[in-house]
Amino acid sequence: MKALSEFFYMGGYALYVWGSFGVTALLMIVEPIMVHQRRKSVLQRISRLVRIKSEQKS
Amino acid sequence: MSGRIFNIYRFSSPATFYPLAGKIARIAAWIALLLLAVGLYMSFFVAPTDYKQGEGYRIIFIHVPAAWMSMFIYLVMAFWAGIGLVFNTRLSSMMAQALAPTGAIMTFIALWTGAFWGKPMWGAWWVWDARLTSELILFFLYIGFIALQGAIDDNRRADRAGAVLLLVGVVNIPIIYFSVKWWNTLHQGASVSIKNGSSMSTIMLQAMLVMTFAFWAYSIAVSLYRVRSIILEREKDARWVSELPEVGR
Amino acid sequence: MLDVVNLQCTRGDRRLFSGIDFTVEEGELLHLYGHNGSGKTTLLRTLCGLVAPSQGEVRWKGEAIRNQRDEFAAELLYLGHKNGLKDDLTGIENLLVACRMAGLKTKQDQAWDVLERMGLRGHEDLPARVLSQGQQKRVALARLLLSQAPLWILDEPFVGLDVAAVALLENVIAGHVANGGLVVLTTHQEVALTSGKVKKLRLGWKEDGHV
Amino acid sequence: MLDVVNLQCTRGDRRLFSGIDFTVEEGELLHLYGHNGSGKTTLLRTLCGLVAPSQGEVRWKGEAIRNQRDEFAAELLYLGHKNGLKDDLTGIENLLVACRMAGLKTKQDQAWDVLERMGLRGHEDLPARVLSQGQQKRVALARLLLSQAPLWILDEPFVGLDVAAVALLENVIAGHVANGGLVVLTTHQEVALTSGKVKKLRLGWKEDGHV
Amino acid sequence: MFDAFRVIIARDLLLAMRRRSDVLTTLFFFVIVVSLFPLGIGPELDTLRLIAPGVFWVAALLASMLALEKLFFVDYQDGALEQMLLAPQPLSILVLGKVFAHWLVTGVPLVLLSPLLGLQYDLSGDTILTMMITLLLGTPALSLIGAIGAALTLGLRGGGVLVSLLVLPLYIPVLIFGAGAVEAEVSGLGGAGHLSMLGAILLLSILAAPLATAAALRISAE
Amino acid sequence: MFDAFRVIIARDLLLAMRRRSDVLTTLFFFVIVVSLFPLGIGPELDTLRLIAPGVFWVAALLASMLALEKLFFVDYQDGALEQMLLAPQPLSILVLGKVFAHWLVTGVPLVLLSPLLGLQYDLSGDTILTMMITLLLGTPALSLIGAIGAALTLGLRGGGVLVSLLVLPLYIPVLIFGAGAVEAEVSGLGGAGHLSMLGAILLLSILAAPLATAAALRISAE
Ligand code: HEM
Ligand SMILES: Nc1ncnc2c1ncn2[C@@H]1O[C@H](COP(=O)(O)OP(=O)(O)OP(=O)(O)O)[C@@H](O)[C@H]1O
Ligand SMILES: Nc1ncnc2c1ncn2[C@@H]1O[C@H](COP(=O)(O)OP(=O)(O)OP(=O)(O)O)[C@@H](O)[C@H]1O
Ligand SMILES: [Mg+2]
Ligand SMILES: [Mg+2]
Repeated sequence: MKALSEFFYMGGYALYVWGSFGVTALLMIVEPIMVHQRRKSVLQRISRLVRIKSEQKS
Repeated sequence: MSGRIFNIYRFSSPATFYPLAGKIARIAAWIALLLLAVGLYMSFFVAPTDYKQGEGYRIIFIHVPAAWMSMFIYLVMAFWAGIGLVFNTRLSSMMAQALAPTGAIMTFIALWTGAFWGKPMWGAWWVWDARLTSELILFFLYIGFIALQGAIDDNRRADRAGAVLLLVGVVNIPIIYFSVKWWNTLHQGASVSIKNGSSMSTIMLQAMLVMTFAFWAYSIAVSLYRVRSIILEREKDARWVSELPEVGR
Repeated sequence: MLDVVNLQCTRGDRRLFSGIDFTVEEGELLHLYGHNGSGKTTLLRTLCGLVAPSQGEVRWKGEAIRNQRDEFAAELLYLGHKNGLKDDLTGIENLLVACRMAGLKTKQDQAWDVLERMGLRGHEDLPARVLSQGQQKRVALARLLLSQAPLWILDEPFVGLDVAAVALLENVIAGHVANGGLVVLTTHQEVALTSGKVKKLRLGWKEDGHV
Repeated sequence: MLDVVNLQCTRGDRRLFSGIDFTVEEGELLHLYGHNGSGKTTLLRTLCGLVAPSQGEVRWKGEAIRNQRDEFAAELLYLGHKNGLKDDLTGIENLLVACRMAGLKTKQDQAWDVLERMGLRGHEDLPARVLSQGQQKRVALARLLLSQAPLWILDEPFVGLDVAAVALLENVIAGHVANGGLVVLTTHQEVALTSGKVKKLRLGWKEDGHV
Repeated sequence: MFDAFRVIIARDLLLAMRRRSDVLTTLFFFVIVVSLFPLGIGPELDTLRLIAPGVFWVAALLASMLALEKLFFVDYQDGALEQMLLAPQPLSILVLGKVFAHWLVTGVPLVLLSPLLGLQYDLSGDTILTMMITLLLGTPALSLIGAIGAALTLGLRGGGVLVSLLVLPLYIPVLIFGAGAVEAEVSGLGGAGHLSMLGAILLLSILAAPLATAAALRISAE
Repeated sequence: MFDAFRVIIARDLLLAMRRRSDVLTTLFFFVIVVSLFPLGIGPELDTLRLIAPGVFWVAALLASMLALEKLFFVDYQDGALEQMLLAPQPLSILVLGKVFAHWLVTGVPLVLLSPLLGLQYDLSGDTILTMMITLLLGTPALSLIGAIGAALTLGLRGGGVLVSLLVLPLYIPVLIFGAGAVEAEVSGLGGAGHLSMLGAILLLSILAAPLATAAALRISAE
């Protein structure tokens, strides 16, 4: 337990170390999520397009 | 992605590149996860506390890889843009476009971690030092490229305009780097020199290298994943897109 | 002379036209028509090389225009929706600058003559900004009287002109065609072109007359 | 209703017209014509109160318009050479904003209907910037279909429209006149207005037909 | 009347949204000006802290002046201004709406961003707070005053200089009280007096500027 | 070829003469920025002398950046640019002509006026001379580089910011060497090194910028 809190204390540099690692982690999680959402919305749009096209044909 | 010569033409077609990019992206993502885990473990538990900077120095393990990636990605973008402009291949312009946000994020991380490092070490969030300034300018270059692409509706125009900008920007990078350096040496300013006394121990260097490769793999994975969406957006009228398995639903 | 091969243009997501083929020879006039938004302006700009087609190509004397940009430009006169007049220059100055940029060695008094023929006597010295809509158009069209280019590409040249000016312009165009020139133009008005060979091309898939 | 008394306008050093008197009553259309630069646009802008005349005055319902600016504005619809469209708004948004600024409570679906009647189906959602010349004009003219103002002042409304759109617009104008509206317009094209009383007024001293 | 006010604000905000990057113009200009100085002057934090209030206020003033040029110009060019003049509402209300929307888009972001830039100059928290308050009071006054100049020079050749020439003398009091308040705060004198002067200028300009601007627009559009 | 070059310079100078006040815009902006600082910062000559090179160079850079926006825009709007693209001469020559005319009108007056403004900051004769030389070398480079940005953003929404955003990173070396040369001169180190770098940048941009600008114009006018 003590080791853990000492670890998070980072010898007094907690704000700086965790501020850096935290933001980096946040960005590296958010970026893939945004990329994934972009992909989902593109796929949705394309499926709609395909459906419209096939309706027009029939 | 360079591939063998006779493969280049084949893979410069979006239809063949699309599935390939998916495969590479998946592999790169796993490599990134693995290396990140190892790298983080090494940087927090294996690497010893610095005798001068205490625990604060651990920021180096993301700061330096991010700073390196930020510059490298710009070069890669310029390379693709040049190819796109000369050979008029759509795919290479898409690659440039896909890399830009990742590059901007890397630049931002380098700036942010640098600032969070600077406060305890130098006592200021920001000083007008050579590297800091040139990194800030690099950030502007990225944002400029993204903004330019965003402002143009027409894809082909966006590609070509972006390419001109990237190529002009890449000429500028060495100029900035050296000019800023020169400018600053005239002013022995309030800034502490980045090359601090403590020479890096091997274990630190190893951890940093692992993190660098992790960032590398991460960038490849994310940008290839993004280029797949871009390909779909641009080719949405093409036959092969409507026949993709993931479109069917 | 001017060959268009399998031309296709896309704007935004829309394909404006595709598979367009035609030829215009010396002494011929091509009248493009079609409803609003059918792509006439876009086609004309493609013919000039201002817009790159998404497929197909435009050839001048058998060679693709993008491989001979300056040579083609020297033989082309394009007047678009926008007049290309500088608001702060007078009619005379505008005309002279436009001609000289096109590589002609036009003299001052030639320009005065021409503006007088265009019915701008007494207005030559006013800045273009204060001229009326129709007078501005006349200044722009005055270039036609001085040009030596064989190919004229005119986008709605009759817009804003009064009856007399329309008649004059029709004469000028007919004269050019009779002398072996080539003309491509668009207009919604009915235009009588008395001499020369007139071709017509309709753009747009919808029925003409569709609102 | 609309009385013009001894109107005179000067631009720069030139007196464009003077001593103009006319009246337009309900159910009447006034067709202004004259050669390019004769002062038609200037006269229309004076009627709206955008230009102050150097002599004479314009009266609406017996009272000078400059004394009842807001009341007059509420009963007036002016469409000039310039369309007043914002390049970055879509057709729908442009129409709605224009109507609401004029004090109308136009609904979203009314606006869609009207644009469809103007032949802009499928283009309602494009920013005005990418529309063709004629399509932009159509968006601007769509206001006519929603307006409740009795007095319409239209400066060359037919410019750039294709045949079908011209016919539609003629109908709309004729309808307005038949319903007791007032219209003042200029155009160089011959326009058939079937119903209502049509007055004509020629501006310019020179012979019509002078180039 | 409030309808028209609302419609025009909604329209201008929508337009600003469409040209998202236009919103940033002024902001970005402000950031550039503030960040370029250290590059030109050198990195000593002592010098920088000394000149910070001046740099910030000059930057805000320039940013506001530049944004002005376009306040009425686009409307003028595409004919929307004619339609505004012919709208059945008092023109000054429309003008107030336009200026308000303009300030929301150009002034507010600048106020919100100033703390971040303050860090670059190593300013203390109190100083930054005072700076924000002065900017919050000062920028709307700048927009209102500037609108008069913009309306007067509409469509004139070289509107640019003229606006600057006309508007500058009116801007200078705002600059002096704005930068003065921050400096007084820094030197421990307390900036209350300067702040209340800024407030008074703002009130006066809300009352008088829209009327003057409306009159100017009628003249210019002729 | 030189014909076209001459014609376009003559045209642009004539236009500038017609809108005499437009010539003054940039100059006036420069004067404003430089003169506002003493107002914002306070009148201590020591501080002022310290920041003078930075202020002058930042002002020159901003003035140049602002003037840019209009470099091609008017031609684009009234259709004259289309005619330029269709002229039977290499476009880069026409571009070079336009930029040169632009510099004559916006850059040269600024160089000529700087000594006068230098007196406000109590600069020595030598410093003023160095300042003029750096401005003489630097401002044409700024115009040439800026033209690329202006061409790329032609007709785009929010062109204003975009130009600044794109051009700024390219301007910074010029700023650093320009201000650096003056500072080196002041501190007695001699600014020759900086000056030759400025010269090199100018040469490079004369060679490369017109080509890039021409390419960008063709892309933008489509
Ligand atoms: C916002 C602030 C900062 C920025 C933008 C920044 C930027 C950079 C960049 C661009 C690099 C790569 C340069 C190269 O490899 O040549 C770098 C490397 C490095 N930075 Fe920072 N930095 C910042 C703050 C700091 C601080 C405060 C420290 C430590 C006191 C630091 C220590 C380092 C170290 C040790 C390297 C590796 C140097 C090398 O291997 O060449 N940085 N930084
Ligand atoms: N980005 C875009 N997205 C969708 N459609 C577009 C885009 N850009 C242009 N268009 C369409 O392309 C067409 C442009 O046509 P163009 O200007 O060539 O028409 P035109 O035949 O000259 O019409 P007019 O008779 O009105 O002058 C319009 O229908 C317009 O809506
Ligand atoms: N400052 C000025 N000095 C001299 N003449 C001027 C000035 N301003 C305008 N004019 C003249 O006033 C007239 C403006 O006319 P206006 O625009 O009303 O013509 P119009 O009848 O609408 O013509 P069009 O049919 O071409 O639209 C033009 O002949 C123009 O030359
Ligand atoms: Mg057209
Ligand atoms: Mg008219």
